[in-house]
Amino acid sequence: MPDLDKIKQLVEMMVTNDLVELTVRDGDLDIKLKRPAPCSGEMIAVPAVRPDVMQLPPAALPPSENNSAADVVDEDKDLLEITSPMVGTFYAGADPESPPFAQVGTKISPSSVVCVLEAMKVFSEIKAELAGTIERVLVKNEQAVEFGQVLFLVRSD
Amino acid sequence: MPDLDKIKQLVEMMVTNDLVELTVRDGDLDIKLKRPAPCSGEMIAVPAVRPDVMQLPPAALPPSENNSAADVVDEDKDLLEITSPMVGTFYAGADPESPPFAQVGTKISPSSVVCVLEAMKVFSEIKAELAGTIERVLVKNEQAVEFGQVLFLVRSD
Amino acid sequence: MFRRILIANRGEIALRIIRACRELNVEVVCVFSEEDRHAGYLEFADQTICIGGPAPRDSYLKSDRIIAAAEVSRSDAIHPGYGFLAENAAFAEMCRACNIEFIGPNAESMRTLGDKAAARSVAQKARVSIVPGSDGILDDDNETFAIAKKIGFPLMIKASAGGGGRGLRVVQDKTDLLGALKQAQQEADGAFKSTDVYMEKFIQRPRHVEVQIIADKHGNVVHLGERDCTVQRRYQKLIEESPSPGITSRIRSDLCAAAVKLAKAANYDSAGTVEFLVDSKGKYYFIEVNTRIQVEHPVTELVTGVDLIKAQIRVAAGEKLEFSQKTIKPSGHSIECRVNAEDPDENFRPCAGLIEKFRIPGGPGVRVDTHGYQGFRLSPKYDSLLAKVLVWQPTRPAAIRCMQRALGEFQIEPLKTTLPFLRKVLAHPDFASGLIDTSFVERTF
Amino acid sequence: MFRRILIANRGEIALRIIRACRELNVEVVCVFSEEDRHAGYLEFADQTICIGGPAPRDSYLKSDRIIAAAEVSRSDAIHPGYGFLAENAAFAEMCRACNIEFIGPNAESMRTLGDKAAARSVAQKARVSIVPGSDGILDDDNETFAIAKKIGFPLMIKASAGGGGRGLRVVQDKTDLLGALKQAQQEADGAFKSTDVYMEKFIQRPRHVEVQIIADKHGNVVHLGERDCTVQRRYQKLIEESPSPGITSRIRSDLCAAAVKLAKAANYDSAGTVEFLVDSKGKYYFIEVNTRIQVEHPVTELVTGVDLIKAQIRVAAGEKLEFSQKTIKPSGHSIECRVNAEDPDENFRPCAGLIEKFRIPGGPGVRVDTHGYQGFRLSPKYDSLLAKVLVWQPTRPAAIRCMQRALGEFQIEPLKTTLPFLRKVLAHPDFASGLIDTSFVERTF
Repeated sequence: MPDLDKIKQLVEMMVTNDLVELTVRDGDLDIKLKRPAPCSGEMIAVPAVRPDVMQLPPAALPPSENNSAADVVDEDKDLLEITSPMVGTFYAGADPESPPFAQVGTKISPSSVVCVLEAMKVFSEIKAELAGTIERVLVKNEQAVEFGQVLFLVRSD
Repeated sequence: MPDLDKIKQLVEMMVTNDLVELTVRDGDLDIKLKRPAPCSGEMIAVPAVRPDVMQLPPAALPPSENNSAADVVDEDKDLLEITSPMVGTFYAGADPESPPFAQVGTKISPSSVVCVLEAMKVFSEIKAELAGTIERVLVKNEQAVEFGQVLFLVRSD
Repeated sequence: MFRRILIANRGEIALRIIRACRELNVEVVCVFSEEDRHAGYLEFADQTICIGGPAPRDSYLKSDRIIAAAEVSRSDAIHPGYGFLAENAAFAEMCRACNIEFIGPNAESMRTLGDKAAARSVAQKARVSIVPGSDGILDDDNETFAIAKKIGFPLMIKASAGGGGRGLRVVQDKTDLLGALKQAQQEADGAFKSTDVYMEKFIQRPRHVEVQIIADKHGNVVHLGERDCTVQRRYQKLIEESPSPGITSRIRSDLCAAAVKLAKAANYDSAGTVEFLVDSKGKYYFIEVNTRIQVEHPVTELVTGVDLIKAQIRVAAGEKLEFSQKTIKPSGHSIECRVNAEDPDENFRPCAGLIEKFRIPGGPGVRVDTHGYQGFRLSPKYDSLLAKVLVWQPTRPAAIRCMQRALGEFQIEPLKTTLPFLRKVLAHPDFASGLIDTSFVERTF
Repeated sequence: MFRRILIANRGEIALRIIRACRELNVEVVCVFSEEDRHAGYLEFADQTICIGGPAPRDSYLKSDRIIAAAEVSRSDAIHPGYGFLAENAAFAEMCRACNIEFIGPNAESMRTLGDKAAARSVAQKARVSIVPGSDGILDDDNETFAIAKKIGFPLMIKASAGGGGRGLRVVQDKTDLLGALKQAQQEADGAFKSTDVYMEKFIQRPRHVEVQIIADKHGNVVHLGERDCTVQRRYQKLIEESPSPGITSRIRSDLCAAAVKLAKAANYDSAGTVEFLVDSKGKYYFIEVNTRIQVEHPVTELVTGVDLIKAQIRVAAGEKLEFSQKTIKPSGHSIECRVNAEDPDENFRPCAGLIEKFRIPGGPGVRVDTHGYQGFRLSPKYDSLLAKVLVWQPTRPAAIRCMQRALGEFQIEPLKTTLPFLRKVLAHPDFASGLIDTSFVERTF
């Protein structure tokens, strides 16, 4: 174990001098230290994601319709996504009485129907196109969905 | 463990000279130091210094009048500056026949008159307010000068 | 009035329509492609819906997805802007079949005027002069001579399947006629596998002058004066102005009256533009009708004080026009310059990328319509129109000075744009004199 | 016309004058303080000259340095903008003594109208009604009663040395008169070491209405209609509009005629503003003349189509007015909102610093005058006016909607501005009704 005090001194040196990386190798000794790079000012270049800037009378939209694919929090990068291939209304089951095609825990194969999407009075069965277990359902029954919107998160088996 | 003092010296060398990366390898010894690249986004925040954006007929201005204090290249940080305390016309000597008050090589004391500035028909003698030797004269006889414009660079003795 | 309008377009015209809706107190739904997800103008919509991938055929041309988006957002009308589906009569019918109003003319009127031959015949019935031509294939030499005599020289022989100048011959007098006909037929055969050619009068050094009309569903048709779009490059309009500096007030009123007659003959009921060529002697020829709002519509807004998009939405909602021909009194002079992200030194090659500096002109008499801003990443997937700079002044010389001032203030970096080119055009004595024709740009720069 | 104009001002008005000069083909010299060295508008000048330190007294108020700058740059005129030296008759005389035209009225007219008592007497001679008052110190009780009777109740007793409301009493009827007089005198004595007080009619719930005039050096005086500046906060104008929504057309023409009479009586020969208070019964009282261009001048430009700065420069150069009273036909409705870098939640405390996001509104009917831009560092050393947002629409309701739309689009970060406050005012029913007085903001928000 190398001298902790010396490492501490190295760290201080880094901080004081704004280093982002420091590597010391000496025989068996190998010390590597890294700090995050400071913000490069890019903030200015990246447009903010739609703040509520409009001060006109707010739209009386059904609240559930305001989701967009960009809003879905990407909590778990290992999960697979089933996205909407079209714009329309999401139906979880074949009809209001039927159980949902896919719920949390449902095992699916690529050919499994996971939902029905309706657009212009046409109902389309949507297939999973992948295999695994439904981990999360991100839309509600009868919710409007846009192109590319994530409908289900699936854990690959 | 290598000599911390030497690492410290290396770091200082980096900071002073604005290095972003430094690698030293000597036998078993291997030292690698990194500093962040200068913030690249600041460019956006700093207005460019007056490019010729106007495409309208250019002004037929006497060319010598376009200097501004900001344009003076700061070549040597050790030199002292004598700046103009007013807006007016610079005269190097007491009258057209007289030699200049201050030329390159002239030794000056704080009370030395270095030039005459004329504004609204009033001629004011400008004193050096510092001591040393004139290293550069940055304005020409009868040139218009603005407030704060550097007139002379002076090497302190 | 509609409660919620879906905008089936993007970029500056989407923003323009958003602004009109805001002022009408109508909610706005914007559809967008994945490429436009971060575009700033979407922030001003009440709701946004992604409808597909970057390619227009995967999004802005996907009529079914757009109508589905209107249905799920419960929009009661769709504004198509210009381009994309704006002149697609089938789309207009599909919208209306789904109980969604298409903000544009009725489909029949759109179909008639959208077809060149049908539009010519409407014009003829309305006694509006058209470019004289053979109205069919040339297959008999005697007939060819007869038609040529009627049309007069110079004339053009054009391949029916034509394009790009192939199979095209300009004939100066009748001794050259048959030779040129044969050459054109051979060339057409080689290029298009068809020897079909037709004949049309060659309009020498024409100006392009168009009349803005607006009609409601109650039979009222009003013209809003003309726009001169003579400054073009490869049939792309670069600068538009109103009034036209190249026509007399007599021709002006003839053109405007002709446009109204034509619109009435076609049962037109929306905003539209009737385009004419005007030759150096002041003779004018109808060429086509644009059954949509146009890029250059703000030129007319500045001289008439009429908000064309608001008016277009109102008539689509069934309202009567708020003004009559008598109350429209154009005043002053307006000019528009299109600032495209194109490199004028590299044959107007489109440029795209991050805009790091974007300072738009302002102050008196200046209007800027743009979806751009500092920090905006201009996509290479769509057209290169980045901003429209417009000015209004009491006179044309003052408007030219004002435009020069405004173009001088406009700072865009690092993208190349047509700004330096526009500055050159504005400073050119021929532009100042107003005595130009549609070949001005290609001849001069 | 002048060959080169020096602008003795900064910020948005300096940029406004640069724009006018560009359009007049006149060269521009801008003086600036060390604090403004990197301000973007300086890029648009042909020449810039640093005249001193950040404090106005070290630069923008340094008349000798400004005149020296005009001399070394061979400028033949100085435009003072508003504020700083704009109403300094001595400076105007100094300029002219140095053969540099001061772009403003002749010094005598400026001196007369700049002095409140002298201006009142000019108004009285021109038979323009003024706020009735004691025209002197109250020192005799009988006389006080006599004057009070003439003026009528309610009235105000004010300390001659007054300010900040001290030594000020509103008297509702004559039984309170002597008591209030004594109180006011005592308070004035305590605050200003002087018991001098005078009496003035108390104008209840007044509107602030001002008339824009412009006169040339050939005796022509034209008014350009009125501006209503009733939306104020602590005597700072926040929103201005034209025409005034609170006066009849009869009062309008009376006010405008009075303004012209006054200007003629004072031999006025530049752009200027005659300010009036109008009470709830439509009675109006002259208060003062501003012998300069005003912040809110673009409101008038939008309804008349006249570029006031260009006109002001032209008359200063000796030209005759290009228009007459007959040719001026105001149309539509215009509103201006002042966007100040002030925090409305912190008692309008000024804010300064780097502007990281700055997206200005655009499109139809919108004009923005601002020296700001993304990347601009707003100095805390000068006033907090960052942008003027103006709209024009055919009617007042449309103008209000358009302004709401424009304010909604305006994005400024991270500085606090008055934008949220302005949005609240525009959405207020009392503003919409137009039936407000100068206390509206303080009473309502």
